[in-house]
Amino acid sequence: MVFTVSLFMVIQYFVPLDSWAWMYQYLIDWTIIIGVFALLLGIWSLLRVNWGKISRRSENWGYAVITLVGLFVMLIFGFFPGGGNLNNYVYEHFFFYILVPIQATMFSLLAFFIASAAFRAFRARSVLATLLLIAGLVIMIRFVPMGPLSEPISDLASWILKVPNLAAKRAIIIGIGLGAVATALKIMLGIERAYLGRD
Amino acid sequence: MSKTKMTAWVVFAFVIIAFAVSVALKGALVTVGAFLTLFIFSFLYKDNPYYKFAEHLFVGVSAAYWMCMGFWGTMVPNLFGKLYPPMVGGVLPALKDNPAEPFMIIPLILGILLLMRLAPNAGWISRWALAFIVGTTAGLNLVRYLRSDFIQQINNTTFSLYISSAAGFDFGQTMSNIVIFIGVLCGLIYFFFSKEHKGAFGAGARVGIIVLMVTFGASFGYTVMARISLLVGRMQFLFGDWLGMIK
Amino acid sequence: MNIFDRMVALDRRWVFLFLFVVVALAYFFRSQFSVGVVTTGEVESIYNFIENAQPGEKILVSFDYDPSSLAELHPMSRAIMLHCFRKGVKVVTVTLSQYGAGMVEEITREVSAEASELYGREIVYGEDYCFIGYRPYPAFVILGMGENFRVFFPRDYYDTPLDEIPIMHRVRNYDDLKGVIAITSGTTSDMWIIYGNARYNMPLSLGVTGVMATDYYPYLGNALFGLIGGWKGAAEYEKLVKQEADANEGMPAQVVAHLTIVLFIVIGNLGYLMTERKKKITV
Amino acid sequence: MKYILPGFLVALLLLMALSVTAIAQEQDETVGEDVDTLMQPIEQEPPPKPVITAGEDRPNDNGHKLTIYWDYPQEATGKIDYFEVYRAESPDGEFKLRGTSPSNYFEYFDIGDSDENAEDYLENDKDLYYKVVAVVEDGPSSESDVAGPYHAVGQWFHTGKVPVMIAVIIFAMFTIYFIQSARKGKDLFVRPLAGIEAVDEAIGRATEMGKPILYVLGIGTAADIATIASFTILGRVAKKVAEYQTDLIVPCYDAIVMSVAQDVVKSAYLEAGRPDQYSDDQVFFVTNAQFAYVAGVNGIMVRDLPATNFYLGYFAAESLILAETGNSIGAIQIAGTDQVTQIPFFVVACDYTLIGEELYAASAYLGRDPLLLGSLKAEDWGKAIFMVLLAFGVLAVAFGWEGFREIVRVNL
Repeated sequence: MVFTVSLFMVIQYFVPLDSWAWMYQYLIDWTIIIGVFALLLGIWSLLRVNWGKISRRSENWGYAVITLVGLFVMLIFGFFPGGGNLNNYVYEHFFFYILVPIQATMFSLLAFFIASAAFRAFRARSVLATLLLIAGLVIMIRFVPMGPLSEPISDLASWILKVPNLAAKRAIIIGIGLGAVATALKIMLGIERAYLGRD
Repeated sequence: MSKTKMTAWVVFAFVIIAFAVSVALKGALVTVGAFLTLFIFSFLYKDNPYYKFAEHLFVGVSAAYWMCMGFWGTMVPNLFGKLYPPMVGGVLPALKDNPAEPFMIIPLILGILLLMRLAPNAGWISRWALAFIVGTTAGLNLVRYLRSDFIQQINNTTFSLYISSAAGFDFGQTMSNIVIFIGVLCGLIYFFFSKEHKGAFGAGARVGIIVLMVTFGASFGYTVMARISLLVGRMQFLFGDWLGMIK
Repeated sequence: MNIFDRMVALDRRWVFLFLFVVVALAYFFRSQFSVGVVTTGEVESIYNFIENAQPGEKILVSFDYDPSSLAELHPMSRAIMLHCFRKGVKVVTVTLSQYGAGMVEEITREVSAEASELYGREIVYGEDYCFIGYRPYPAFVILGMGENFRVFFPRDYYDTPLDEIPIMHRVRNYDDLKGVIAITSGTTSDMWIIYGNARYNMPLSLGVTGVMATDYYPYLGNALFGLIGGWKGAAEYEKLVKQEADANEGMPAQVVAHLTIVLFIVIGNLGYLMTERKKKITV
Repeated sequence: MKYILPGFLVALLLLMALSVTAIAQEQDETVGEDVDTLMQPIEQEPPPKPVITAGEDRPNDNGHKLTIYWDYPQEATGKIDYFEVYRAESPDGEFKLRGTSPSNYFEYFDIGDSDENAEDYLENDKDLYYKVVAVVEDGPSSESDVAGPYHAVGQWFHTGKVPVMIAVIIFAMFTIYFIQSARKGKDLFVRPLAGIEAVDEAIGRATEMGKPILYVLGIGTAADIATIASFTILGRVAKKVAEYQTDLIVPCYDAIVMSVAQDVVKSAYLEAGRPDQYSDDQVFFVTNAQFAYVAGVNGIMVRDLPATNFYLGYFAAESLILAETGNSIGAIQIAGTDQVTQIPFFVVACDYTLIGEELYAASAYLGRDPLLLGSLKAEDWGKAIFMVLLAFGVLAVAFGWEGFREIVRVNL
């Protein structure tokens, strides 16, 4: 199964004919649809875990109730009154006034964490750590106006971004490319089978 | 009543009053958004009931949100709509007269096989669906990565080490190109697994890791800007949209 | 515990608090102080590119982002378009982002109105700029435009045939333009490099988000003639065209945030080095 | 063995050179006939007639596309506004407007739809006839003679992708060769990786402290290579955890990933002889919204206080949120991802980081499975080939042979 479909995907890359493109589109569509079926499994797991917490009255079980209430309110309004579209008041407002602000705020926590990570980890412990530190500092102080020093710092920052950055990223990408290809081959040949749940 | 419990109740009362005042002054919707924002920020101090509330609500609502999106966005038009178009005629009239595509029965079967894992002793059946998904993408990845991460990279790195510009021999550019060339080679040496990092090979790997570290430091430093922008965006929401203190 | 030990073991919540207060203050009082933005070569080269263009020359600006990245990319789009209108450079706009069309329409309308006011001449659709619309599959659109704009865009966004738009007259593909500036928030930037520049060799520069910028620096000087990264890049461009606005207003917050982080790194290292030295003495 | 690699390289170069000559196709353009201009007794004289010279199929596609070329006197281009191109299915059939071309260009790329129900469907292998009109907006236009028949054809093989095919074949051969030799029991050396060596220690530490272990598979799907590599590592970790009788928590972002992870952990516990200790509550779904997932995992971290966190798989912006929260609870953190933009954050905030390819290699390391180790060897040879090609390329360019770059170019 794995070998057949994966071989097809490899070969279709080289064949520009309609019939092949058509098959390719089908395969892609199918994987997406199967993915949605899997979401049901996810919801099931979520219910199971939270219901477990509630019925055991384990610590913080009250919050499990909140999760389930949020889930059901959203599901009910998402499925029933919509009539095929999701433009109903509750669904949209839950999205805009609950999901969007929390999401944006979680994302903005990064501003704080990037500062604390820099504070904690940018220490001159070893040669490598010092290099990391210096490169990071150069890029950061390029923001700060520093009179006559600004020019050389900004030049150095550009150089770091243009030269070592290019070399390192390219080396990593080639490594990843080869590793990915090797893994794909191992899957095709049936050597890598962990994804099937056994070794 | 212990002191910590007292404090907790005082805080709770304060939050409720503030919430009520805000609803009265600014309207319910923006208040909900603003309080949830503050609840999440409170995690920076430490875990607390308000963060827990926002977190659990977020998890439940988002899971349902994606389930609904998946259902109406994928299942209805791409599965039911293709399998038996009249069925979705009510919601998606545009699809009603399309011819049925019997092949779409395959993902339906594979999807149901996947759900079979909930039944005891039938879990192995779901592996067919997994094999299908993984196999498809493995094939796709094989060619895609070879093209973009291997062949394309050779093409990109093949440049002249010696650069001369209108002003004659360009020393800086030539040096930079040599550094790139050596950097890529040493970076690759670092990733060799089956050879011990010793002698000249070890020196190469050492240069490789140095180049990597400089890059990581630079990327980290550069990202600060983007993350601060996000924070400023949230402040705009809190102080501008909610409190109306800044325009 | 002496002062240096404290510097090493400072609770990260102090870092959080300090950062929050400082950024909030800088944002509140952003109009009170201005920061001297240092312009960089990669932004200057885009500025010079347009500055050296003859009036009447044409460039393509591709807005490949959607409203979610608007805050970060909109300032640079505005600055570039204003610059073009000031120089009389004609702008052909397109979007390769699914949700971009409405946004581009809005931006172009706003900026052209602003430019009309600033430069005291009417900026006319079709004469000074045009918007040819959106098509899916960016790689193919980029390749297609390299052949002929009419392949994917026989008509512009407002359904006027391309040949009836004055600026598109005698413009077939990238060869008839002075260059391409793509302002992107995703993978289309790679596609512009691979399918656009590598294949058709037109002058190309990118405007990208702050997170993406480091990935594109390596292309400077070969595939790209210029690069604008995030707010900083936009602020530089605003400064160059002397139209300081949104991006420059965000700069005080950026500068103090960066300073704060640098300060904490210095504190941490100072503490670390001093405690290390002491350890060596006692052992 | 000694000669295999050079042999391959020579073969590779030869094949590539051949492919280039195949790509360079000659265009046969017939010279246009003389244009006879009709003098007409009206005030405005019509422009000269365009003469269609060729209609060619586009190579390397699924058909449905034709390029039409025509001749036009250069000095007359100023007089006309643009060209219109018409197509019909027979010389005297109905000609439909296909598009326009500016007055200074004498070719048109006719792209038809490949869907036969579409309005501008262009059928393959069918006779098609074209004519070109030189348009003057406020005067008479002139029309070319009908030319054709021309055909659009779909191709069986994309010649621009030859380098990819060669690479696929060579790489597959390498992998199979090294796996075969590993099967025969050849011992393969692999250098130590700090992140991998630390795994045992990290699990041991959690056991001593009596705290759980958190394993985060990232926000990839079950088909992402990083996630697949992570499954293998999860299997090894779960087995050790079962042996030590420590708790393992695996919150998941993707439902398919969750089902696979459940199977992986279950069979690892079975292998360790403790199937009774496994429960589906250990490996559970959180949600598949990026930041909601992070919020959930953060909550688990600060409440269950794991002693060791693994972040292995596909990560995006959430990498630093997870790693910093994990650090604040004092956990040992081992991370690895193939997302280049996120590696710096893991390097800064975690104790051990597997950089890019090291993540894929880790599964082979932990398992010591000769088959998996064999493929590592193949990867190394891939890198060696890359380095040789690179050096060769740089030399080639230095000596002014730009053709090398053309060989390693993939045309879309």
